[in-house]
Amino acid sequence: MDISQIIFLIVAAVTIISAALVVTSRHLVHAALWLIVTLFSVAVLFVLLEAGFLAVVQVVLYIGAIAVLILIAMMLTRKAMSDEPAQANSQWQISLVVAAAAFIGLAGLLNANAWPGLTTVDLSGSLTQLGMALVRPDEFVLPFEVASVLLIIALVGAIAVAGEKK
Amino acid sequence: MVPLSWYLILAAALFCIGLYGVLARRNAIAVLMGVELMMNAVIINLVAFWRYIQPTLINGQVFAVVVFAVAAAEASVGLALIISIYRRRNSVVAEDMNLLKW
Amino acid sequence: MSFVLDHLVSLVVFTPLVGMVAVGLVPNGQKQALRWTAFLASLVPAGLSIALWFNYANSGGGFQFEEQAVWYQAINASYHVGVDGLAAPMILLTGLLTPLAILASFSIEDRIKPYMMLFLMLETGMFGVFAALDLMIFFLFYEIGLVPMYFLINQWGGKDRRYASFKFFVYTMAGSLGLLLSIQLIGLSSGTFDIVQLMNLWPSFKSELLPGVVSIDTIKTVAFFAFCLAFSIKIPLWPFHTWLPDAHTEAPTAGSMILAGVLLKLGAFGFLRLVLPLFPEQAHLYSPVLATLAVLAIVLGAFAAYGQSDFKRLVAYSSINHMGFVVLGIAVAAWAAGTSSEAYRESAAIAGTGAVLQMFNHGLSSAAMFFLVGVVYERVHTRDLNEIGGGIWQYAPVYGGILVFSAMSSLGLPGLNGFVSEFAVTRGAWPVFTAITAISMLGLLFTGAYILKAIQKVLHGPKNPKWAGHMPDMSTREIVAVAPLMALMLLIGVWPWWLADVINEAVKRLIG
Amino acid sequence: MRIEYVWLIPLPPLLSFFIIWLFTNRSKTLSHTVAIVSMAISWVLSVITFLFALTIEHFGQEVFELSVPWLPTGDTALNMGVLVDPLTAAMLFFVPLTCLLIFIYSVGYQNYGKQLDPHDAVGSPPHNGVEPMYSRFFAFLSLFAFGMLLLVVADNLLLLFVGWEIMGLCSYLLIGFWYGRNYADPNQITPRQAAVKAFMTTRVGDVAMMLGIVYLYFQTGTLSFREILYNEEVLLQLAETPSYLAGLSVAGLVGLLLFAGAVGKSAQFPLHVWLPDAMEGPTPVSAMIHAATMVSAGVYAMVRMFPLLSAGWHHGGELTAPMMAMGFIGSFTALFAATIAVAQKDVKKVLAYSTISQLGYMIAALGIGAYVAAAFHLITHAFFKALLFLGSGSVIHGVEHGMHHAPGAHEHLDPQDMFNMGGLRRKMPVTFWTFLIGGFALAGFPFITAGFWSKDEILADAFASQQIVFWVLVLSALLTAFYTMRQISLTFLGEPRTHSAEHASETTWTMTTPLVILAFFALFAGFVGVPESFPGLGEFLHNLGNFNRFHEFVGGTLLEHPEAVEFNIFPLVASIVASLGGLTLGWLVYGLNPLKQGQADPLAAPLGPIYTLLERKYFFDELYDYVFVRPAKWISEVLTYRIMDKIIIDGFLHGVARAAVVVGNFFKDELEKKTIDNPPIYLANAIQWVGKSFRVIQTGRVQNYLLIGMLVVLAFSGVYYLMLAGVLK
Repeated sequence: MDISQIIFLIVAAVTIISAALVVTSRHLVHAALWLIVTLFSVAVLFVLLEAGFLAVVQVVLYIGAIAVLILIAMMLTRKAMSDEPAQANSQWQISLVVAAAAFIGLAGLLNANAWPGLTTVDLSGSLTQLGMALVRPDEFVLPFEVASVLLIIALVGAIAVAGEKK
Repeated sequence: MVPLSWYLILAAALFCIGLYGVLARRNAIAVLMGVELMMNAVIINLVAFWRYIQPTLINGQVFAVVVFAVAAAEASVGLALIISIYRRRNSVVAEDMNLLKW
Repeated sequence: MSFVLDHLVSLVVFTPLVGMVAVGLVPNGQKQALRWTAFLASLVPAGLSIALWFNYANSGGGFQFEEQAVWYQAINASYHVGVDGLAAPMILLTGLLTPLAILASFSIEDRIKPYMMLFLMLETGMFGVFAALDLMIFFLFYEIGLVPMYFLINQWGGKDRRYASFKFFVYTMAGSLGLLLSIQLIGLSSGTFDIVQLMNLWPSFKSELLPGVVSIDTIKTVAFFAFCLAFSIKIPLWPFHTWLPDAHTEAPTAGSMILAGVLLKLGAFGFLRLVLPLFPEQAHLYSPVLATLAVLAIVLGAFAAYGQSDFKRLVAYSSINHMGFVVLGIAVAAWAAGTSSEAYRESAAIAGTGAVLQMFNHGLSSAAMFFLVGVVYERVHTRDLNEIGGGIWQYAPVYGGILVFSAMSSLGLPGLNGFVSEFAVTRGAWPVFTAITAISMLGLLFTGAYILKAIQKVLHGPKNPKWAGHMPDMSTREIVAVAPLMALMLLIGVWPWWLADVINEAVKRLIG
Repeated sequence: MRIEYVWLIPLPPLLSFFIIWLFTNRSKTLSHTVAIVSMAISWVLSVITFLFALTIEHFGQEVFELSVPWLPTGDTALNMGVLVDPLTAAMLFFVPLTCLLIFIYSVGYQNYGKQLDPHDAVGSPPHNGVEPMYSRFFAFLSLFAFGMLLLVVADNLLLLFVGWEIMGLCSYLLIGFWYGRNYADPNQITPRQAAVKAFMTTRVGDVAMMLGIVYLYFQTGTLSFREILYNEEVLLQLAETPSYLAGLSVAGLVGLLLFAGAVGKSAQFPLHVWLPDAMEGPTPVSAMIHAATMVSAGVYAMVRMFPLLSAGWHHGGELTAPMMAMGFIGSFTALFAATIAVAQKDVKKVLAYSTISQLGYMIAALGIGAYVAAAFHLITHAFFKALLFLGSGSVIHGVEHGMHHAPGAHEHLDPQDMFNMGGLRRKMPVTFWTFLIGGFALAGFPFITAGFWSKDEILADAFASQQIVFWVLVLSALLTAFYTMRQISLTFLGEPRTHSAEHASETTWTMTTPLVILAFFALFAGFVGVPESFPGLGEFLHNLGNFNRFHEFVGGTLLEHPEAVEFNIFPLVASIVASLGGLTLGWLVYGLNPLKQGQADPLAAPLGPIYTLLERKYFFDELYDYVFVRPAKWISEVLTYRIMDKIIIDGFLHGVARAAVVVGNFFKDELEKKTIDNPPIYLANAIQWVGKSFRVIQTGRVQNYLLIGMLVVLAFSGVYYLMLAGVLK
């Protein structure tokens, strides 16, 4: 067991535990805070996978934008949930079983396969590569543009849906 | 050396936790948080596969970026919907949103 | 310009649809705009059909302006159109009549937009039938013509319009069914729907579709009878004619104009375009039957017309009478196509020319007559001759003059168009079906009787106090609507060569 | 030399028709000016043509012809054109002239120059004002003149037929000119009914004629007169080819069919019934159409077609079938109509029957082969009969004038009834003298009238060939002279029998001038036909400048120049006796003791029921009404329309429709509902039950759905995994 494995296990443990707390916390704000922890540890995983840019994006986008958005949404809707007795619905047992079963199945499958090992490559230019790939016509400019259009539509749609009707 | 399967199993675990959240939480915002967890699991998978199988090609990262974009879009629209429903029905309980039934 | 010339036929056929869309774009309430749009839209195909007529080179009588395009490759049907000496006059007639009919419908006040759109759609159907050189296309346009007319009668018709339109539609459909079946049989047997190819191929076609089950002769006979039935109903030939008086009586004025002016010609045109070239043997064999039915149509149509007290029904029966001459001419052409005697072939050429000429002439005179019935109906709101009671010439001298003129064309007065064609048909039919021709003269006699009866019961008599104030003379619009018809009646009557020569070439080619 | 403007002759009246119809119908002056000027142009052209033709020796062989293709007939074409041969030239001499005179006469007759009478209704005869439809009258007259001239110059049978029918139309329009006129007596025929009757009766002949034309056309391949009639081979072939009817040659059948047309047009028995009723039209119309031109067009056509009708006949040989028919029908009609004329009261009806009778003369003449005599009588008759009609119109006009100007109460009497006249010779001297000349010409007053010469020639020909025809014609000549004298006596002699006649006055100059001109021709036109063999006079005229060359000139039309008959004193004497005898008899009965007011016809008592029979025209109108008109109406209204179309055919259709409904209902109720509808209903119920049972899972909660979805995914994944792993085969 080398150092990277230890680090991975620690990070993985943090991720799993915090994630579990996200879905079980009685208090919703706590859940949101645990979500931030989870997201942050995922960012660490990205670093471990030598995808620094994605790690940064993870922090900025997920924690900085989405998680904050969720918190704001909670605040806006706080009143409704404040006196709720339970945070889990009536089908939580079955859900738990399903989720567990899914995990067992997946884990079994994934573990059984012989995956290739980690190769050491020079990834110093990967960020440039990523940037170029997103805008090159022979690569991903179209999905990129589609994604941007999607964002615009989502923006407009969100305003249209949530915007106060006169 | 961390084997690829570890990452994958971690992602699976994260995914299943998220799934449980989606299925079992009452609060719609919590449901959305479950979805975010599942998304993250997917991204971990993508990045892991990229790193382990084809690190010279950047495609895996590109997919991850696209998923980020989708996640952002999903979150914004989803939250907007929740706020909108809250305004009308004064509730964010997912079980209460049951107009589409027999 | 060469694009227009190269696609003249297609342009003629489809410009009414463009006009239909244009009418559809005009806002609903704009009555005048709707009317004028429809009128101007119908002038485009009219102009194109005139251009077609003048660009049609009269030599050999073969197909000109042919266009062929892939349409339904899986069954070997293609979009194939073109005109010959039979189709060119009919297209000219359709192109001329439709604007006049639309002009005549300016008095429609109710749901103008759908009315005008249906009218333009109808025009496409009629053009299409005349231009089609593919059986599937032919059938398609044949049916397209049916639907708008059904709605025109059903929606804008008179009192019994539901009965009349239903009878019209179901009766015609009954014929069309057999037509479709036969077209399929021919297409399946020969592997093509192309009329030009079939003209060469089908008469001597021998290979069996279902060897040992159905012989090719059976198929040919079945197809022949189905064709004949379909076209006989459309013409309409006695005894399939009873839908016509009902449909005419109930149809709006312009509908009657087009129905009598062009739609009836589709049946006769079908005989000339399909039955004669594709089934020469059967046509020759059954031509006496056809001639007998024709003479029954002539005589009984004239009798029945004389027996009417409804002005419009009288004119409707006159259509049966006149179309009988068309069929008689066709029967002669069919008979002579199988003989080698030069004298009889000449007779057949004359009779065939006369038949097509009669189609054109009847288109002019019946349209004018129906229009004039409509004019008086709009004013006095009755078509009953006894109720009109005569004595309106004093109120409307212009109307009287025009009515007498048109009626004389319908009567077959020499010097006007009807006589030329009736003479040609009689001349052609006499040596072939002598007795039948002699009997048909009885019909000609009673043609005079019913026409004069109509004139007498409408115009003659002391000034009728009942209609004081109701009977203004014809307006400029109405005169403009009928004047071109009158000019053509006179022109053809005085000098038919320009028209008959084109037809003659095609008929000569038809009878071989 | 060619006469290339001949085709122009018919056109001015046609142009005039269109000009009046389209432009000048509001101005009466302009309208009649246009009509008369155009007619005058035609007349001048005709006269030039005629005179020119006279200068050509053997014009018969060098006729003028011009034609253009008209209708394509397969590889050949039907040509239309004009032809001038001696016969045409002779027709051109009198047709435009009479037409022109009648045009001028019409100006006065229709009260030109008077104010429009506000009491006059449009469509009825004007009382004392100008005719409201004055322009229309001239338009119709012009069109008629066009038709007649077209017929005359036509070079083929079809064009002749065209002109023939155009005249038929004009006859219809002009008889029915006063289309609004009603009579107090509902049994009296109105102008509009008379018009229809005229058109329909002649049409019976016309359709037969059309058949004749097409038959001839089929047999010869042409309709041109020159190619058929003046072509021995064609005629011979026609005469020898058997036709569809046993025993008749083609020439015979065609001839009979064409003759049927002439029977209709020239009002021969049995199609004569329309002509007397045609007198309902204005008098100029009667004069022009029903005396001078249209009715003689029938005879003209027969004269024209004579080579065909007589194909196979040699002088003195056996008569052909058409000739026999013509001889029989012509002579019978001549006598038959003359007897009716004796008992008529209406001044115009007498003339109408006289016209029928005289046309019968001409037809009979053709029947015995007297080609030239028929043409000669055609021309002289046109002059004196037009004169008589115009004269009678003048009389009627004068009496009507008297009716309006008589002091005291208006008399309402029939101004055409001769028994209401009398003593008009002093009131209307010009009319009287001209009428007298016309009447004497009609009666065949010896030597000085045209009628004598033409009638004498027919009688001479008849005597030479067919004795029966001769005696019938002599008898009718006697009757003719008798009723002519009766008419003159009743109208002009004695004392006025009514106030109207008392106050009658002479008509205007536009009416009297044509009378005088026509009277001139009624007297002197006969001299052109005095036979050379006639003692004294014949030779005298010949020496004077070859005036009497009619026989030679018109006879030149034929291929074989017809022989002039030898002079025979017997028919001459018979003719003179019949004429003078008839006149004297008439004088004795009517002239010597003029009738007093209210006195009945002196013939009525001695003849008794025969007089009634004659007066009622042998009840032909009633007979035709019962035999043809009513059955035709019944067949049309009841048999064809109600029974056949409405009951049988439509009944069948409705039966089919009902049967379809019944069958449809059977399928619906019996088959479909029980066997086809029901199982699906059970199935539907089952599905409904299942649906009801399962609908509880439709909670509307998205998480439930997701859960189910996940369960299914898991289940399938498991199954697939096991399959992949090979556990499940």
